[in-house]
Amino acid sequence: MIETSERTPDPTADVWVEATRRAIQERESGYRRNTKERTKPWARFKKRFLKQRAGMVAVVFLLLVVLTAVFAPWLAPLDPNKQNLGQILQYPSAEHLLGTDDLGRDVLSRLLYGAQVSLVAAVQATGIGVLLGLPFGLIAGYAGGRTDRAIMFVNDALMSMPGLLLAIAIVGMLGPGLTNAMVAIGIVFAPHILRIVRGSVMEVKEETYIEASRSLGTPTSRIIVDHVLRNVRSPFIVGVSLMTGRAMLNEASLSFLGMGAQYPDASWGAMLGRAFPYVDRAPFLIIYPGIAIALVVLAFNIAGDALRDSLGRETRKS
Amino acid sequence: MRSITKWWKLIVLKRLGSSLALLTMVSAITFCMILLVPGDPAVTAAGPEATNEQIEETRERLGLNDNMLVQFGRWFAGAVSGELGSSLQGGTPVSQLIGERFPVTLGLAVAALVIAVAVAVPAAIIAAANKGKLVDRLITLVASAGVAVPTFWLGLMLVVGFSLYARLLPSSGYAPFWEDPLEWARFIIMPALTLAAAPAAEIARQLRGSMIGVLEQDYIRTATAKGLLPRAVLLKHALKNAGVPAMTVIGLQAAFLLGGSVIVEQIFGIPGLGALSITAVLQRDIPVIQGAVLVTAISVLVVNLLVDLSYRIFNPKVR
Amino acid sequence: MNVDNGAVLLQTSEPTQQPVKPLVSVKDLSVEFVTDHGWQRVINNVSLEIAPGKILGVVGESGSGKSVTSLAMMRLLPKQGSRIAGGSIEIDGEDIQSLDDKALSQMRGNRMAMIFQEPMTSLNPAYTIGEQIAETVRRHKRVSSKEAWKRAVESLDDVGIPNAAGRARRYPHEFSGGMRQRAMIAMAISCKPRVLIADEPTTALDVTIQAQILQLLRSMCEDLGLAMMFITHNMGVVADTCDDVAVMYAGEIVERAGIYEIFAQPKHPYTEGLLRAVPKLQGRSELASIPGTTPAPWDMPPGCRFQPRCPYAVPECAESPLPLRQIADRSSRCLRVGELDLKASK
Amino acid sequence: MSEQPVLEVAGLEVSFPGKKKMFGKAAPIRAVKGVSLSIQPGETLGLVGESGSGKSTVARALMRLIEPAAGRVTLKGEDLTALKGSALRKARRNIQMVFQDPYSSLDPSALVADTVGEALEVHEGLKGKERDARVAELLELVGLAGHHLERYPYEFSGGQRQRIAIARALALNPAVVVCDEAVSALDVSTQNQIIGLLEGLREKLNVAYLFISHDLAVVRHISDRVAVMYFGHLVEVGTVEQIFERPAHPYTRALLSAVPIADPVRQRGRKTAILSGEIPDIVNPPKGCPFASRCEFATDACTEKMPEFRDHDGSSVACYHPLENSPTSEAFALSQ
Repeated sequence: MIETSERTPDPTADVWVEATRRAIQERESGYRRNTKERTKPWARFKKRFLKQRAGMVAVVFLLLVVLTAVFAPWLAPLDPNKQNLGQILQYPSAEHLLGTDDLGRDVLSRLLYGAQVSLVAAVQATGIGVLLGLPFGLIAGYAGGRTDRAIMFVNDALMSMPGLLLAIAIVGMLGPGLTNAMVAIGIVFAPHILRIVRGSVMEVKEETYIEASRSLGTPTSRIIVDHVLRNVRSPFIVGVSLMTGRAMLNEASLSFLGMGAQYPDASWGAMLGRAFPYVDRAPFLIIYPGIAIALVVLAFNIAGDALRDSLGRETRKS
Repeated sequence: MRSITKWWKLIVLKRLGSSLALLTMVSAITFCMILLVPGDPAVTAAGPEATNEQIEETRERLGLNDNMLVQFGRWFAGAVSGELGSSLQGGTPVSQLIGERFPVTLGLAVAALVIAVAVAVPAAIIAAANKGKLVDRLITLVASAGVAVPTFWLGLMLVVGFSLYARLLPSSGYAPFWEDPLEWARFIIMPALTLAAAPAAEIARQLRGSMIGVLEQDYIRTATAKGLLPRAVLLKHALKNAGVPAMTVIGLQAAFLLGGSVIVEQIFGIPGLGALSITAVLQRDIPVIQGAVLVTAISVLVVNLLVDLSYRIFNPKVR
Repeated sequence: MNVDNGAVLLQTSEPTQQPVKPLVSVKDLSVEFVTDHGWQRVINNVSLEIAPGKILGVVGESGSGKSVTSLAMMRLLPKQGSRIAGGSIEIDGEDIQSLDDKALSQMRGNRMAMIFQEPMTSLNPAYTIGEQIAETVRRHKRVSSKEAWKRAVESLDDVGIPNAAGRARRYPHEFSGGMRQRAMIAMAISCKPRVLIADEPTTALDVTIQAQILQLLRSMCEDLGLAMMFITHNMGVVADTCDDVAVMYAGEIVERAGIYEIFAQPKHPYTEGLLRAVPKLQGRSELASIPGTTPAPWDMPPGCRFQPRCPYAVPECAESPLPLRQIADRSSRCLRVGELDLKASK
Repeated sequence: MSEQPVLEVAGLEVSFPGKKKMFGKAAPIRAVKGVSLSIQPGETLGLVGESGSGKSTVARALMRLIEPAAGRVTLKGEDLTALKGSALRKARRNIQMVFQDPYSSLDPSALVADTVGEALEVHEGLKGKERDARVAELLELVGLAGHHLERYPYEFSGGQRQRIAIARALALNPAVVVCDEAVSALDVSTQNQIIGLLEGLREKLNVAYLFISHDLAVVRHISDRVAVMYFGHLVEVGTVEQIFERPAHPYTRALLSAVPIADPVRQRGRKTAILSGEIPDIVNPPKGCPFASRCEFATDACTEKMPEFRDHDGSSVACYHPLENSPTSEAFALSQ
């Protein structure tokens, strides 16, 4: 640093011009001064995400729920569908930790198996929503103009039909059943996913780096894959995480109405629907599945928010 | 200067045009639902003991032999004139059924919306003004939970609490508003609370977010720099600018309320449009389903129109 | 820390005149921000004074602490994550730090006002220009809303907005950039303040508009006897508008002098570098610049903060922090100030 | 100047769709009106103007990033405006662009190697090690260490990002580089270093620049010739000395006199005419010269019809009353 001062400056040369000449050709100029160690995007994401305590708790909880669902057959103390009409609507006891339902089935076992059904259903619905919404969202957002207007016209029409009612109507057409219910919810979600994708594509499209890529002569297909998709990824993941939570809620609603999971399958919503008539005799029956749904949906929401915060764009100032 | 009534009328006209177009689209989608039906509506309509001739006759009577487009045209023409066909069960005109049920649902939805806004807006302002502090975190937590709790579960819990244990409110039933407003309120309060929870949480979350965004803007600093007190900065300068995104959410939530009432009506035994739809779905009563969806969609479009008009109040840049 | 007694009222034009009591007097101001590295000092012992009718230019690269100083003076720094760690701020006879929120808000916009860099975003898009100015008047003066509106229109007229009565009913987005900055100035002077802080008021504007705004600010300052603090990074603007100059680097004032003196002979290598880096309109010479970047608060070099970037640095420069030393009626924070012959242009 | 120009723009017009009215069609807004320019190989043409003057629109239109409404752009003898699809994409390799904002012009999720190497992949099919070797060379050329190619944009400062953007523009050895406010977002020191870099590269690679800026001092420094834009029109074109020492258009002079000189003695002793009034409304453009409303020399003729370009004292100017610039003329107050 100070070595420059060792040499006596030539009084005729302008020190600032000289310093500038050197600065123009400097090869080893450091990176941004304030970043000491370099971080890859994934490491940066991890670092940011690990800082969010609520998000971490949510993710760990969701992992536990998934594990529970996968290992339900081993974890469940009893067969979830085994009826025991001699022991109906029993309050929690040592034998039945969470009590029994109106057919004498073990509530804890049904709850564990219900995680399976509910999660698979939520993933199904979100998957269908993404399958329908993602491509059209990409097309509408990138193409703009007339194509966009046409797609958005249909989309707006779909969105102006209240979601649950539309889902119920679709189930009405397809007939009750979990898969049909999830198809219905997927159809209802698709416009929302389309909107998220379209919105972020439109935002990315306005960025100068897209224009820069066009000016290089890059073909449009390559721009979409290399630049648009890559930068739409984050908001999309966040959106999907939130949608999965909402799908669970909707599954519960439809199953509660008897349009989703069918007898004897245990989904949390179906358990609630089944317990409803006995609410005065066994109110505990509605507590556990309700809390289970609320916690999982909450976890999806918190995880989504945490994702959003840790995937956020690099701000200009360090 | 420009007259105030002029832009108002222009926007209504403009929106009316696009709303009508959207409505046509909605009708088309609703109509296309028939295509999804696996069975034959004529078989359903003719009843379980109908002979082949009777079914054929029913089909002819319902016009099911005609070209799809012709059928849609006929249905649409009917829909425009308020004629939505007749229920396959019992033959009551759909318009009459909806006319009876819709006001019930509307009352419930409006009550819920009022509750939601009344709770959410102050909560969001308090949270945004105290960003990061304990109040904010509490409000955010309650709001997050509110979004996550299933509507019907909350309803059940209220029933357990207020009807079974406290015995303060009736667990189900309904009294028309015009006959006995007090009784109506007694019946409607729990369903409305149940229905309001999720929208209130959503509105609070969004409004808090946009308020915090607005509070970071330069013009808020200007307002403070010119000597306004924090309250004036918050309620006058920040709130008005946060209004547009908030109105959008309120509009979306209004749409949700109309759909969400289906399940609440079921729990509390309220004879609204939702209850009608569920019965119709279970009985495969296509004309009734179509009618219900259409009427709700119209309501949503009306809400959207109102939201659009409100933008002009909050943001002078809009047109 | 440093002994900093360089705060002398700078009066370049007529030194014989009796010193006027300054309207702005900042002594040893230090500000800290919370960062990933804990509380860090971003402003260190800044002292400055401004007399009525005078414009003090505060210059430096981005990150030198110019804006933070001005926000601290208005007490506009975020309540969480920043704090004034020392020193005093006196504006128009009031100790700003001791004021409670209410008294402070009565000062702001009334006796001290501020205009910002971005006229596009500094006005509330949801209210008309007139409403926003009248609101300021209503807040500070006991007048009817009709009277406040009248004064708002007068202010707009004062800053040279044509058809002020009509324009007052317009929204900010209906104004051009230059007009918006005029409206900001109208709002700032609507209550006839004694002190005006302008934070890069012309940076976002085109040169022809900039010339208009600079002329307007100068005449406002003279007509109203304002003490103005003018923050900019543009040496040409300083040369055009200011009476005195304070040069800031890495949170400290490194040199302070009258406008003619500092351009004739800078007394700090950083000032020289800044002046040399200005591209000239006439002739063509090789461009000069100050290589390197301003250090982060948690990464301050030892001794003189500019020393790692300074072409004149000697080993002693890195030894201990330097005070702002008084040399005649100006001051500099350079160890070699006596032996260096610095020039604004070659 | 007998050499064939490398880039020739003739009668370029750009319109944007106007705001839709309730009834009837929207009138298009004309952002660029009849702009003609030419650049010799290895030459730097400065294009100056204030915000809204249409200078960036000119850049985007001649790059065919937006479609010009009329006019011809000839690049190395090839009519760019007539090309389509893959032919256009191929022709792009000869004209590249450096954008203003070094933050949004680099894809935040792409490695430096991918950003700089994209053109090499698309046009020359280079891949893997071969491509990376070329990218490293390019990085060295712009004063960055070659091993930076495995890094992401957020790891660099503004000046370094702009160097990356320059490397990207130079990847295919283009004949013309359009620099659209390429140094405006940078600090003065960094700005001067980037200008120095651009000058060095021009000598090394014989590339021609269209250098667009609102900063007259910067344009003065880097340009051989200068074109001045006002309200979508070109108003004056000449050598850098002509424009800066003997401006012929009243607007050019006003623009120059508005730039403050960093010397209080000269700045305050200067005779400056501060322009009053504002730029006309783009939706309702005036019929004649757009500067007439702010011009002290304006006559009836000026408000009637836009003046044609004509030669005046060596430069080319669109004005009915060009300024006479004898050496004693006090018109230009720069040298006191």
